[in-house]
Amino acid sequence: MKEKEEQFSFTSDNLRKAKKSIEMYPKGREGSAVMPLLYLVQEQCGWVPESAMRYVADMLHIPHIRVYEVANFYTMYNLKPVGKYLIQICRTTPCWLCNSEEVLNTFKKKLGINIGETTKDNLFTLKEVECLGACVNAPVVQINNDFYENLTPEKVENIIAELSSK
Amino acid sequence: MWSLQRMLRQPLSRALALSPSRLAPLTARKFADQVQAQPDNVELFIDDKPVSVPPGTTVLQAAAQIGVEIPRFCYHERLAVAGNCRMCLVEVEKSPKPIAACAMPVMKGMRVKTNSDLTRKAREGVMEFLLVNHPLDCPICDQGGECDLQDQSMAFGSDKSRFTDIHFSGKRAVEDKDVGPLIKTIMTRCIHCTRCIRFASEVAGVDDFGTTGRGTDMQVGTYVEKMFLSELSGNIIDLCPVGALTSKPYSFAARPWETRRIDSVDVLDPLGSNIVVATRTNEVLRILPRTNEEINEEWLSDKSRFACDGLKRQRLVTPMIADSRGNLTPVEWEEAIVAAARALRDCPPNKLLAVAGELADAESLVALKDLVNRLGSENACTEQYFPLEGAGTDLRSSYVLNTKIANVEDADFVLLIGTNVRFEAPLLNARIRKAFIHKETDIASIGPKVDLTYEYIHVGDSASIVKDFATGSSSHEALKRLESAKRPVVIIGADQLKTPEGPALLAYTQELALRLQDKLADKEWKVLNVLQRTASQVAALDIGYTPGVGKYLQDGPKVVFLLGADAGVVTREALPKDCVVIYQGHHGDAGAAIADIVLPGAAYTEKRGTFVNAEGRAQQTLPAVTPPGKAREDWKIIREFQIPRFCAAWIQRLPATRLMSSVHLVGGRPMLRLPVRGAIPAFLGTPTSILSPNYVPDCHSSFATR
Amino acid sequence: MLKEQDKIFTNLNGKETPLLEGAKKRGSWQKTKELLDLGSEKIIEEVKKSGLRGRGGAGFSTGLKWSFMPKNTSKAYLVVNADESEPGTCKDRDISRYEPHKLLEGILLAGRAISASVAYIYIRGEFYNEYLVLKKALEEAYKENLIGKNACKSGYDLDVFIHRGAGAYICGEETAQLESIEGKKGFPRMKPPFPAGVGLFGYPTTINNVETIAMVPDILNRGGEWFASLGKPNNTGTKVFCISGHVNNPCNVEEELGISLRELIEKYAGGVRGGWDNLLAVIPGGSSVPLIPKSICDTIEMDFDSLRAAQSGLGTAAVIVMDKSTDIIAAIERLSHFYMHESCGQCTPCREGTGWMWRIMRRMVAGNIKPGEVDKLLDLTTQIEGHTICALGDAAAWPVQGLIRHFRHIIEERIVT
Amino acid sequence: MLQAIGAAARLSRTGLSRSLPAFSTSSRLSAEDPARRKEAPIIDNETVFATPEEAKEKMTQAVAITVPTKVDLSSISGVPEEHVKNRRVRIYQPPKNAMQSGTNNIHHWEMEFDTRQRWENPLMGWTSTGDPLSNLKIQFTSPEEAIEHCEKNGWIWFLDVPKIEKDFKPKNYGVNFAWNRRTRVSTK
Repeated sequence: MKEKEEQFSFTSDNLRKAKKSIEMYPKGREGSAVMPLLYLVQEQCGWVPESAMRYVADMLHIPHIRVYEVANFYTMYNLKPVGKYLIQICRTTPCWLCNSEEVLNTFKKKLGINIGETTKDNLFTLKEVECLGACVNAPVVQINNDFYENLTPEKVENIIAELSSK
Repeated sequence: MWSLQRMLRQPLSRALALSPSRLAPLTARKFADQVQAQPDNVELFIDDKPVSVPPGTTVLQAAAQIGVEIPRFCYHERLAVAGNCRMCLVEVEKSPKPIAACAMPVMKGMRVKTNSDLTRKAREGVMEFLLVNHPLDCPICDQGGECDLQDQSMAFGSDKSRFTDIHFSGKRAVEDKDVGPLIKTIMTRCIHCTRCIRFASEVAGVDDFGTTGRGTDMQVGTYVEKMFLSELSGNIIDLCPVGALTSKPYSFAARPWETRRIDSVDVLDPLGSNIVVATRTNEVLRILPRTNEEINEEWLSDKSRFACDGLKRQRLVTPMIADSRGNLTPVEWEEAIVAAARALRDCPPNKLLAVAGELADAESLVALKDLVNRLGSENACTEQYFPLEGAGTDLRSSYVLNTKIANVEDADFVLLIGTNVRFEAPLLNARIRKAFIHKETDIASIGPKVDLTYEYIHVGDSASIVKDFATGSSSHEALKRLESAKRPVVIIGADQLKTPEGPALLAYTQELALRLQDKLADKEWKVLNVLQRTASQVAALDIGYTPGVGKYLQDGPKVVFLLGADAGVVTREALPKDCVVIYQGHHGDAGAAIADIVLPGAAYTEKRGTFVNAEGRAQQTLPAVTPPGKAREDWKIIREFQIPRFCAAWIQRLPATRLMSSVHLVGGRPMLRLPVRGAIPAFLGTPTSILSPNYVPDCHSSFATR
Repeated sequence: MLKEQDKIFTNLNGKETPLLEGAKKRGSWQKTKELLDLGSEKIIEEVKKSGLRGRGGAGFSTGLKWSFMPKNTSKAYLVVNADESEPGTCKDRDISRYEPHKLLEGILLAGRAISASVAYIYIRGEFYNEYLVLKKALEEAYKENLIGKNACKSGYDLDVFIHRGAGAYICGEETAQLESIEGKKGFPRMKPPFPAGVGLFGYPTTINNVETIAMVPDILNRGGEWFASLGKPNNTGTKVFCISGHVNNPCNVEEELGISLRELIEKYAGGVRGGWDNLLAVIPGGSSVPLIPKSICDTIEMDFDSLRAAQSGLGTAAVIVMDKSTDIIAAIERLSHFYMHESCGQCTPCREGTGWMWRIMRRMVAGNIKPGEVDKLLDLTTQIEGHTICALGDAAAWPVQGLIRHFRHIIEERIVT
Repeated sequence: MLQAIGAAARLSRTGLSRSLPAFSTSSRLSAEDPARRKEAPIIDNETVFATPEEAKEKMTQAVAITVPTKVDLSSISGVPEEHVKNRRVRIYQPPKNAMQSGTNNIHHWEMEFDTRQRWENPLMGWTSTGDPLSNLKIQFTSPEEAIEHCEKNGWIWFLDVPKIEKDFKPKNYGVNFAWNRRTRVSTK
């Protein structure tokens, strides 16, 4: 990780994507592309290292702090390395009404980690998040980009088993 | 005498000018094409008082016009409106919610109530929320006593706390940030008004501050751990309405109510920013800016703000004479004065040289020049060089900032030649930046490419470009812009003129400026500006000092009188071996190191001194503290020489015992009491015209009146 | 009861393909050129006639909003708010992933109405798969020249970009969304200036909810009168309701405004778990509105004005049902935590107030408060409500106010002395 | 008497503008008698102790106006001559504390004498001075009052008035978001 932190740069593929993202915004407002670019960073590294923020800032000609602000403000940018599977469990009322706590406890028990922790094999990171916006399918868990809906403790066990074996 | 009167006539008499019309060039003016048609004013009612303001004015500004002060934290009149503290909420009739007065534009017939129950409740609510997570550490907070949060919670807050959660979950604690050696952060106290962030990005132009996290966890800070690298950084201490950002050097030094505040003028850059010197127990504790719209607005550069700790260290506190081995040895005043006077008297007039340093005040400059002239010499010069070719220093307009600092804001194109304004005059740079941001002014620079905090056209680094510009042979875009500008400004840095091509550079710059000037529709507008580097230079040139020492050093002077000349321009190597160097100044710097006789002078916080800033504005420092040890006000020291000189016979007749007996113990210290006290006896004549009542009325007081 | 032919979102259950081929079958992109040719004023006129009110929560008249856009502007933007994060709400997600072409067509028409040259769809970051569907649909539309230069051969140019959010509820607030698109923290702006004056990148901007925009093609196709004939006066048309919580069959369903809450729950969501009598309370419009107890639920009709009269609101029409087993204080405490977490931190009352409220709520759940603190909490909510830059302060205050209004006895019973 | 007060108030309202030259001396104003500018009405005991009716009656009768003359107190004030002739008084408005935004304490004018040397008391470390006047600050509501006071006492005075009022420019929240390469520097 340390090495990566010191010299971040986009892969040529991502660089192309980044250029495309920048084109989404009017000329002179390239700074607007900071969010898509941070997503690209996260895609590439799995998280957003500090050097990448500097890189993005320099690429967009905006002060470093502005990128830092954005990365800090939005919850979806991981400022610390996370496991291969980032499990985000919705904790807000609609899911909670549908037993999200039990789902959370199952994850905790099965993975042997607490909220905010990563398993030793660097596979799973557990995170509690606010409403994921799939309330009619509560309880919901987002693992990386995918939603797992209408969960029950049994389903959770299956998911973990499936992901671990991948 | 004649020379003195001539010297005085120009700048100082102007400074003393009584007619306001003569003051006009010094003030910010309104230019013909800037006067906009006055749009119809909007009338509204604030607390039932009618007020009529231009459309677009905010409620808060309208209220200020009729003296209704609306509390605020985030709002600052020199920064962008943020509207995030919500302290300025006021009730507006027919509006269900209170509105933020700082951002709300006025509307016709609006009825604002700044003292209604709703308004008061809103303020109380905001105050309560601000205090919820604000630590109760006022007793150990440096802001205590001058804290907006304290003041406003007294005035607008509730009388009791309802925050019982302190017993359960406590208050928020935030890690302090390290933003450098000048600013101390105690971020737990932060109320997130974002003034520092806005200052950094708007005024300082160093976008280093920002907020991280969000909601309750929001923190103000820099990019990870980064120094706030701005030459204006200290201003965020002033701006911070609470004790989150305080001065590191001043931390735990004093309470504001203990300090004595003296209004004075800064001398560490050529702008002469207005300052307030806060002292206690004869010690300068801190320096704060004092509002002067025409110079520093309400900012102060870091050098001026934080240099005051140097006033306590490495000071010359006693007169010294080099002993037989060349070591400076402390002596009494009269010994030093007599030694210096003898050296001066015995020196052939053409071998006498007086050199004025960077921090010399006009009074001592006049006194010194007068002294030198009386001794028959014309060799009075300044350390800082300025080309004498062409117009030289005969015309004042050839060595000052003719546009005036405040008027730079109105320029539409600024050309900088060989000057790093950000370094040489930070607040002038802030003005240029202000114009750049708010008025679409464009800037071009000839000289090294440096970060000036704003974008500019970098024309090049060669002096020949100036020539091309002057002759119009350049096809550079900047020249076209300059020529089409309605109010162009050309600023040349005086430091550049030291170089061999200096005279040519100045001449071409003057030519360029003249060419631009001729084309202007607005004849009042001044194009040419010379940015001097030091606080004393303009006054010295006004008084008739010759800029630069080079010529005189070649003559092999026998006696050199250094008036605070510390820049290392005069070195021992450059002087004949038997040359006597008299150094008068307040710090044991380069000048003192080479001296045979050292006369301890007063620093700018210790004397009343007139300084003429780069734009030719005369201002006075006021004594805040007493010079340390035996140090004295500078002009008084120099005056002492004139008495022995004119009464050489008399002083020789004076027995040594008599001289010694004139030393009295007053206030626990030996003081030199010269035979003359009160009015100077007629037989001595008026020593200098600077002693005329108009000029420095306390001149009749004796050298040591303690 | 909404007739099948009056439904706008016929693929809300996702049974058919969301892509162009299916969408065309469902009626999208059929008469777009003709509609575009109506011109800005006629479109706005028609939308005004329909009485369409914004579906994002505030319920402001859409036609009126569009008419605020300056006519002679060099550039104007349309921003489509798909940053659906209101707890209980998940309608925009389904529209984005099952009916993306309805949305895109709506964007084109709305863009024409306000003479926008560029439209941004701001989709919340968590909806990655929805983003992919939308992106695919957009690519299809570009390919068929339905969007882009000379869209649908009407001579009107509109570029559509999708901007992904990154996990901030506040970016659902319109001005915060603009800030977010500009690449900054989602700090809401004060109004005035309204986005129609100074909006995205400083240009006039209209921000509309996904559902609002997606309804526009059908309104124009079938006529404003048709839409106005549905629902109740001043609360016209259909609405996608999201029914979640303690119901047997949580679902998204499109219904007429003004349908009774009971009918909505029993007919579409399979009724309250354990029967209607097991109902404790309902949050009728997403987490931001005050809850209503069963007594009100019995008779309430689901439309903007009726719910407002019941001191609640339609909001996003996200019905969160809670049965008698619910710890109602804990339910609201979760919401308080949500608002504390999602407060942007810009202005004082919200930054400090939401945290404080949650701390009191947390103690309230455990009964660890003093009797007077209920009133204190109520007073705090009024100190936040209406004092903030954006509506998040209000949204944080209302659930707590609703709780105290209707369930004060439960709070007081729980106090441990 | 009320008229007199009214007239005095009017006089003070026409006050010197803040844009006076930075330096001034008393000599200019000596031509016009400052006492004429404003003289505190002399209230005799009769007036003070009069009942309202009597006062009213007296008012109606009082038609004579006393012409104020220049007053010079220096000869009787007991201040040593060297402190009258040699001292210079600075008349100024106290500056706003840069650390605070409040302005309540600075809406008046002050006069102070030039600071004479102070020294640190070798015993206690306190700051000592041999000059009682240098610790004297007198507050006035207007610069004229201060000038008059100085003239009365024969002190040489000067007005120190930097330009402190900012040119009025409406603040605009909207510019924070305007499309402009420069104005959008705000971090709001």
